[in-house]
Amino acid sequence: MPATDKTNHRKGQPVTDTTNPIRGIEWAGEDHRVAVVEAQGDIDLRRSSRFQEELLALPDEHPREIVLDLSNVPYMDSSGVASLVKLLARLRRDKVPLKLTGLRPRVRSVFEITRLDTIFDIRATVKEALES
Amino acid sequence: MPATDKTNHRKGQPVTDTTNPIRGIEWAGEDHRVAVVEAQGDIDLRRSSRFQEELLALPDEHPREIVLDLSNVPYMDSSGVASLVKLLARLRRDKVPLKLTGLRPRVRSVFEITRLDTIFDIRATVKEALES
Amino acid sequence: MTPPPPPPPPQPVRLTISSTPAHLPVVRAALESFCEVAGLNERESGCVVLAVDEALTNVIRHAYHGQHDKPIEVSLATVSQPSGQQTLEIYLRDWGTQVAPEQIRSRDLSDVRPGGLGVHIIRNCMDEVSYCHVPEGGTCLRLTKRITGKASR
Amino acid sequence: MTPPPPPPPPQPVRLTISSTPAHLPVVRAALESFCEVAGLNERESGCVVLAVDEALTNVIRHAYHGQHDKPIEVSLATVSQPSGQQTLEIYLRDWGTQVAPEQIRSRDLSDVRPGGLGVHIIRNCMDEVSYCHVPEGGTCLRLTKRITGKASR
Ligand SMILES: Nc1ncnc2c1ncn2[C@@H]1O[C@H](COP(=O)(O)OP(=O)(O)O)[C@@H](O)[C@H]1O
Ligand SMILES: Nc1ncnc2c1ncn2[C@@H]1O[C@H](COP(=O)(O)OP(=O)(O)O)[C@@H](O)[C@H]1O
Repeated sequence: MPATDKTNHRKGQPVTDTTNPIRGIEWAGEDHRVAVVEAQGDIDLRRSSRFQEELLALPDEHPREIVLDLSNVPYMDSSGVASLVKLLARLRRDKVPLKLTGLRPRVRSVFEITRLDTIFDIRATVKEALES
Repeated sequence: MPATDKTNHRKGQPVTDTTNPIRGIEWAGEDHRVAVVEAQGDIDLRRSSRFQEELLALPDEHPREIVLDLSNVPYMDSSGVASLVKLLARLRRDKVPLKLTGLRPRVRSVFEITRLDTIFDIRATVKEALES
Repeated sequence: MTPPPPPPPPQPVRLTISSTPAHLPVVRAALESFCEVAGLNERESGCVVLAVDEALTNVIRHAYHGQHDKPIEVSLATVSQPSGQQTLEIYLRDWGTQVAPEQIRSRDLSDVRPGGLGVHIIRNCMDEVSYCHVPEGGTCLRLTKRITGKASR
Repeated sequence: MTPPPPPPPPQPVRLTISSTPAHLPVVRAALESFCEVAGLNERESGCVVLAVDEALTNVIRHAYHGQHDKPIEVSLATVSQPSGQQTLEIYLRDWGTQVAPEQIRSRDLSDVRPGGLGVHIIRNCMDEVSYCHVPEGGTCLRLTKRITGKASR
């Protein structure tokens, strides 16, 4: 997948600084307390601080669990990964599990190179994450 | 579809000048005399003379009809379109029909801008072309 | 070498390439991304990429006669007009053979035959197209395109 | 202005940008395409794109302190070693604050915490990484990567 593949987040409006890194939250699970969070677009210096802000606001919604879907994120730099580490630390405090799904090969490689792939619970799909 | 979308012709080897613009020919129809020709990769100054050479060699195979599948061609410049005009002229002489299929929006727009979309028989898919 | 002066905002991107066809996909990819960031919609950026690719092909073929090691500069910028209109401005600069601008023209398309389509595409895809000779040698081609897409910058 | 001397073969591509994050996707797209034409496989080019993006991010943040209008040059070339090995060479040049090269270092990754990952990525993704001060001001970063993919040029 090219780093510049925009097939998925191209429809509609152009991707610029103003596109929300978090497209939306859906509540799943029998109790509707599992937050399925969909991220979108390249997470780089343009958008990583917004990404972090939006991520760190998630615990305020009091989810029982968070599933972060990265299938529409073609590219992520180290600051994006760092934001996820921050979120993970905050959620661990409250014993809220975090699962990452839909990592494209390029995004997965950033986790591998920074050796952070082992500290995250990474699942293939949202479906798999919800069933586990 | 970005002009640089390489999703389809990226697997395996890198696309360079040495990749054949024509990936292969399959013979279809009850009499196996319909040539289904698959093109691949960006057709630009690097590859358009090869493309033309390979196209103009097709009549020597004595097909009853040619279906040219462009679904793996993310980009085509005016010289690519010009080569198709040459092929069409040659085939008309021998009364061999030529159908183009699988044009991506970008490739279709080159035909439209050069007003050559009306002289070609353009079909959505190879299947549709074979059934017509 | 002294530091170059900072470019005026909105900040342009300049690509300096040699006249080899191998660099055409690199320019197309950079331009595609620049158009997207500048807020052009997909149809507009497809057209711009096609026009610039045709113009570069003409520089390589006609200004440099197919030589692969000659310099070409491609400058990209967005400009805000006093009217508020945002415009994409592209400059192509070569140091090759100069041809009278009126000789760079498209042919009658109703005559269906191959060749001679590039200039038609360039004029059709862009809002303004002007060729000028640079006194020091070579040609500058200025191309502009109004940004009608939902521009967010 | 006299015409610039023709670049030596294999011909490089140079991108001149200003230090705005808006240009990062443009550089990534151009670099991705350059890597592909140079024969890097997909894994290799992903790594190179990531490394250069991190290095540019560091220039913008640390050398230019977040200012968006300062110049950055990115030069890309492929070089044939006497051994026949093909190498991708990338130079990043800025005119910002110089920092002692030994201060540009990655931290211990076993300490899991955010931040300080960029330099690790750069060193991990590239075969050679060297920072040097340019006497006239600013820093030059040279990055190389051996091309192991089925290189066809
Ligand atoms: N950059 C250029 N420098 C010199 N002559 C050019 C240039 N671009 C176009 N021309 C002239 O204009 C003519 C029409 O160009 P074009 O429509 O692209 O068709 P083609 O290149 O196939 O002839 C060319 O044949 C050439 O004589
Ligand atoms: N181009 C640069 N110019 C000056 N200092 C730099 C540069 N790149 C990196 N550094 C220094 O190296 C440190 C580590 O960089 P990095 O690993 O990218 O992490 P971060 O940028 O998140 O701190 C930075 O904090 C900075 O002090």
